[in-house]
Amino acid sequence: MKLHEYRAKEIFSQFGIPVPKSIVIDNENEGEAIHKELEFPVALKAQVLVGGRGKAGGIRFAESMNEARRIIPELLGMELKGHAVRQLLIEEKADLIHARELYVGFTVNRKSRSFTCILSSRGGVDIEEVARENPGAIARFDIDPEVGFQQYHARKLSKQIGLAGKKMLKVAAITVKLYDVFRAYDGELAEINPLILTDDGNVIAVDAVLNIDNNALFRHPEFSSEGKTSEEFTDLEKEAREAGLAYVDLPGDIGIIGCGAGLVMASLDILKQFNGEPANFLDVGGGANARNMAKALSIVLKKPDVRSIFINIFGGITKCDEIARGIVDTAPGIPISVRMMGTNEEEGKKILTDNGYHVYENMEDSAKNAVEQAKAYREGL
Amino acid sequence: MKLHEYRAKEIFSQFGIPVPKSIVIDNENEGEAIHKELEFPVALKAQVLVGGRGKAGGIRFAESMNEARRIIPELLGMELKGHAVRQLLIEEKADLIHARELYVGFTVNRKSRSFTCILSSRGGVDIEEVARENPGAIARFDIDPEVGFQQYHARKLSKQIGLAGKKMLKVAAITVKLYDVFRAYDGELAEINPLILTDDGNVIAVDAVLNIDNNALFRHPEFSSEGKTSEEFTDLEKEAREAGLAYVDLPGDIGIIGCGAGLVMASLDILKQFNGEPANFLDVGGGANARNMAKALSIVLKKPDVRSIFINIFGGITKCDEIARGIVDTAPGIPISVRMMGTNEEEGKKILTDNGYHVYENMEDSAKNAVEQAKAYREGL
Amino acid sequence: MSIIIDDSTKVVVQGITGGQGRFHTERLIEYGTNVVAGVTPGKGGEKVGEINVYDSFDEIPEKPTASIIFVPAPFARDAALEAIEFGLDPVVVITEHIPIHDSLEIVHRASKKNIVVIGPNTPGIISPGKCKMGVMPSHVFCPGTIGLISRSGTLTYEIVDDLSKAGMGQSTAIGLGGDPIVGLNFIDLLVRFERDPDTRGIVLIGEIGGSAEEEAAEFIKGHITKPVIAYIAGRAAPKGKTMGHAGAIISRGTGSARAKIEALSKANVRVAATPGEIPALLAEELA
Amino acid sequence: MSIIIDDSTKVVVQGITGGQGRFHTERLIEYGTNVVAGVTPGKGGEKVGEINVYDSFDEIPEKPTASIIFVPAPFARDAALEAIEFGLDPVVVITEHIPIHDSLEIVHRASKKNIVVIGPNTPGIISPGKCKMGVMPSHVFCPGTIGLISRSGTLTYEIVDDLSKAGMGQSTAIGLGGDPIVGLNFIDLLVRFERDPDTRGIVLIGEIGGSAEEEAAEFIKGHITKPVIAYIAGRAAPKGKTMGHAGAIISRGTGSARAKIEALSKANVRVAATPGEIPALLAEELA
Repeated sequence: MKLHEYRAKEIFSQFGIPVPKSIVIDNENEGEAIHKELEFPVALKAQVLVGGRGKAGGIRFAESMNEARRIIPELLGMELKGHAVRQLLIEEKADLIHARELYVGFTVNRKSRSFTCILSSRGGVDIEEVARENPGAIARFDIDPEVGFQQYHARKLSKQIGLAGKKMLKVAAITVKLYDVFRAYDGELAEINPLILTDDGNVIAVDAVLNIDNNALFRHPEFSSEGKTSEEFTDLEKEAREAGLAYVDLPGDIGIIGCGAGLVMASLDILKQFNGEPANFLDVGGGANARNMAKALSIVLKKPDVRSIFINIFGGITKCDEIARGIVDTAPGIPISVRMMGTNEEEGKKILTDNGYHVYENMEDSAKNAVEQAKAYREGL
Repeated sequence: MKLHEYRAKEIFSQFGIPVPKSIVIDNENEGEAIHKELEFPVALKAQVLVGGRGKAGGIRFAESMNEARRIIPELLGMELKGHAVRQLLIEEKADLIHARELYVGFTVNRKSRSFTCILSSRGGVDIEEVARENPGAIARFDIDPEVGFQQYHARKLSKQIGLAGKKMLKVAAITVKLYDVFRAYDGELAEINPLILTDDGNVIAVDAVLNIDNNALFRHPEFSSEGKTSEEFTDLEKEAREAGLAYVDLPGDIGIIGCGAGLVMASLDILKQFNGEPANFLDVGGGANARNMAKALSIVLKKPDVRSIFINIFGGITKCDEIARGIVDTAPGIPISVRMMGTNEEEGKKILTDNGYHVYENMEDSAKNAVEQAKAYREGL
Repeated sequence: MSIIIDDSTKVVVQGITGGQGRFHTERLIEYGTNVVAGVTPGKGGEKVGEINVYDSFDEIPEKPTASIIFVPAPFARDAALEAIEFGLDPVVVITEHIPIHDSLEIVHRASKKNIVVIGPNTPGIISPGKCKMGVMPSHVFCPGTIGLISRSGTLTYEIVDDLSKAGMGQSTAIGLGGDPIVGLNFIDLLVRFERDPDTRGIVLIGEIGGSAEEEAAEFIKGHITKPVIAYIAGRAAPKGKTMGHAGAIISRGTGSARAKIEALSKANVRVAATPGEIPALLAEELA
Repeated sequence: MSIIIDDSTKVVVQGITGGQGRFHTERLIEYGTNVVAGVTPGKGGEKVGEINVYDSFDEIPEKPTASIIFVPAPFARDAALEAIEFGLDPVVVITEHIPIHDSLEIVHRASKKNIVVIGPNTPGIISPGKCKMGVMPSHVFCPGTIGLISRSGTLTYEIVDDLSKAGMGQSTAIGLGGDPIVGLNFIDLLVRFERDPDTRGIVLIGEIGGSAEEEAAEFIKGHITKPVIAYIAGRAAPKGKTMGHAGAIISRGTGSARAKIEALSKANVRVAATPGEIPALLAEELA
């Protein structure tokens, strides 16, 4: 789960990483606290979990209270890439003229099967962009879990991006602290971008990213309630997560349900091959029963523009008759194209054919049929 | 530094180790809170940093408020092995009839150069006694720092002391938590003795020991002010620690000052060989100057029954003239027997002889002289 | 022959007393896997079917050589580390939802001790007719000469079913696991299948996320002489979304199906457009 | 010959820009130690006397082989781990007051990489006439055939002074360090002195605390043929009190001088009653 900037900064600060002085507000009136708490100029930052927030207008600056009063209502309640802005982080604006912007981050490296530390002398921009256009500005290090991430590793990286003397030490120290956050919070990603380094050697984390491994939330009960309902997900995605289903919203009009992530991905691919557009990815998981299947169908059906549904079941642990019962119980009301094989195949087929459904044995045929049905349905409208 | 039981228990509790419900009081009036906070019977425990507190009468029990009212003033202000009781920990008394008493501890193992976990089925008594008399009741494990101390290690130990099923799991889980405390607090020793294990599988830490490495106090600033003045030291020891001198109070009448721990220990030994009784151990350290030496003398002189002082200096980094100046500046007023060799030996000797002191080159002779002087001084009284 | 497991493998089931553990232990025994014991801490002395349950490995009379883990995610790290310290090899971690920091520790400890970890979040491994350490439906597999390496579960069964029906049995089939960090990668297994005299052809089933397929492609060029047919799931997947498997996500510019297919094609690996195409392509290559 | 260090040893001084580092670097150079560089993070580019200061090892043009550490206690762990990772051998840790959890980590990492750590809290090591990596007053030492192993600093100088005056120079003299956890024990060095053809006799200077002397005694019985003379400081020390050295404490029933002296005597090691007796006892044994 992604944490909001202000919460990530709270945590960073607890670990000794300097962050700007700030307040968090969720209504206009609270904005009056700027007076007491902060010095102008201030940055007003929409707390939404989307990338490119700055470019999308989610970050504004105010030189005075009057200006802040004008900006706050504009930001609160605005929509940023589909997400309503409900909270603002208001913080003292860092002086960027006498400072450099760096990047510090930790991530899980799938290839080296280790944690990787990345430092860059080009902060404030997308690190992938820097990696493409100016790879020399980036220093990377794969952490040996036996040795851990030590100050001397951090110093080496800090030096590699061109720092020296006390600045080198300061950035190294902050980097180790960020590693501590990353490890303590089961981070998938911990990032400061930009890390401001002033001419007189002070550092401030102007932005803060902390993505916590959802699977580790049992160790972080303070976040566990949010893990499933984080605003990074759409409403349907949240509903599916709460029901224990793996679901991803997609822009098409053909619903897809299958068992097993690989099989569902393959189902999407085949559908696309036949020029169908998937409305979603939905994996009911291994061993789903009639109730799970009914729930899956009900979620897929909540999208008003779904024209047909492609169901692709290869029964291993999953029993075909359970799936069939789930379909029949739901009675979707739009065309369903079912492909079903494996455990209790015969019973499943019988239940479906008895209720007027056709069952395919081959997934290509079933996908093709779903595409045609959706087309017919669209044209029939 | 040793923590008081109640502070160790606070920490244990934060790490999820169950401790009895309790209050801490430092005067009689506060004892009235027992009513509101606790259920009888309660244990009233003097908070002093000495061993064998129970046998010395520092732990009492009360069945009622009246009984508690009688006991509290008896305990508060009493002396336990030379330490005034200033605080009481009052806690609900664990039911020992339906329970077993175990021992769980972690320590630094000099021989294996690792942390060692010790579990024993015989809690509530001195673990060294158990080790001598019933070694079979003890399970030990040296921790490989690369693997860490895992639940499965703890389970194995827990099983070795005769536990099974849920009790085995419960004690293992508490053991791992105690390891977490030990690591987080730079423990020299972390100990629960006894750990109560009830018939229905609950555990409670009835006593708690946590000794923190003084050298690690920079990582634990919450204790750093106490590190030098902990009540485990005598007043003179505290004063010496604050001055950066290694000092130990001893019961004899001949003060000893030297540079280097090994040399001072050897000085004590030689003094004893000549039937002298050291009043202290004092190492001024390498590179001591006149001021350090004067401070060292002033501490040694604070003991009224010191009859002579044996000063043993082998000048490496330490300069003999600085030492001599420190002696002359102090003008101790009791017999001083100085042995001095090494760096700036000639200058040092000159300063001392000019001021009427005799200087030895051989430490045996000097020690012998100190013993004779003390004897003469005693007899002259 | 087969790789990693065969009929001499003696299996202990960790987490045998849970629902999944019980169910699949029965399936393993049915299949003929030599399950010598179960382990569930605190339940030593119980029985699951005919299998004795112990608190820990050192109490087992007939020493196991390998472990399959069904322990719930919060305790799986401890279970796997215990198996690794005891020297069991392979350690097959079926459990899903293990924290990634835990998986890294498991994988690291295993590599230090030169032990094979399969998974986490894997359907397991099967050497048909010899030994099964997994949760796959046994009936779709049959003994043969095809080595199969997959990041997926159900999709693998689908493909194996097709292969078996087309008369192409399997020497060994392995699910790497659907998590971002798993014990084995394609290359580890390509090497073994290349060496295995009884494996004639290899099927590689990849999916979006990471770059294991690209690395495999690079490796195949110089080192693999046996025919390899690949399939990559997730061409239609959007960026930045986890597609069921925690590891199936296109992020930070890497992991797209297109890049994987290109890399494999460049290495002269034929990539099937649909799972159904695989048997025919493989038959051509083996002909 | 000598052990551990000799005239081919190239030394880097970690923490060279501090007061202690500066002072002793000058002394080392005076003695003839080949100091190739200094390291103080953040002070790269400075100079201490003629010696260039660098931020880290990999910037040093003439590769050092060994390190001596004067870094303050809170940063010493990092410095030592860096030296160990860089492969320097030996790593001599002069610093006092290093937390014991840190020392354990240093010692453990070094043993994994088979690197000699001397200290922490050691006066260092000297092979007279060849190389000095320590803070001992050089003038008391002279080249010869006595190997000396000690847990103490000043007491060692005292004893070495007596030995030198009695015409018994030293092959190598080593302070193990006064902390409870140090990199080397007596046995590690007894083995080396036994093997060193130029060492004829060994002096072992122990003190209260721990059981290193008892272990040494046990080892000497079966493995050491050269004469060993011992001295144990702290006969007059009380229980449970730290006598200057963090490691010099009789606790939990172990570490008394009496037990050590008994163990050594049983192993036919002559134990001097006073430091001053050592030269005569040694001369007798060597005669």
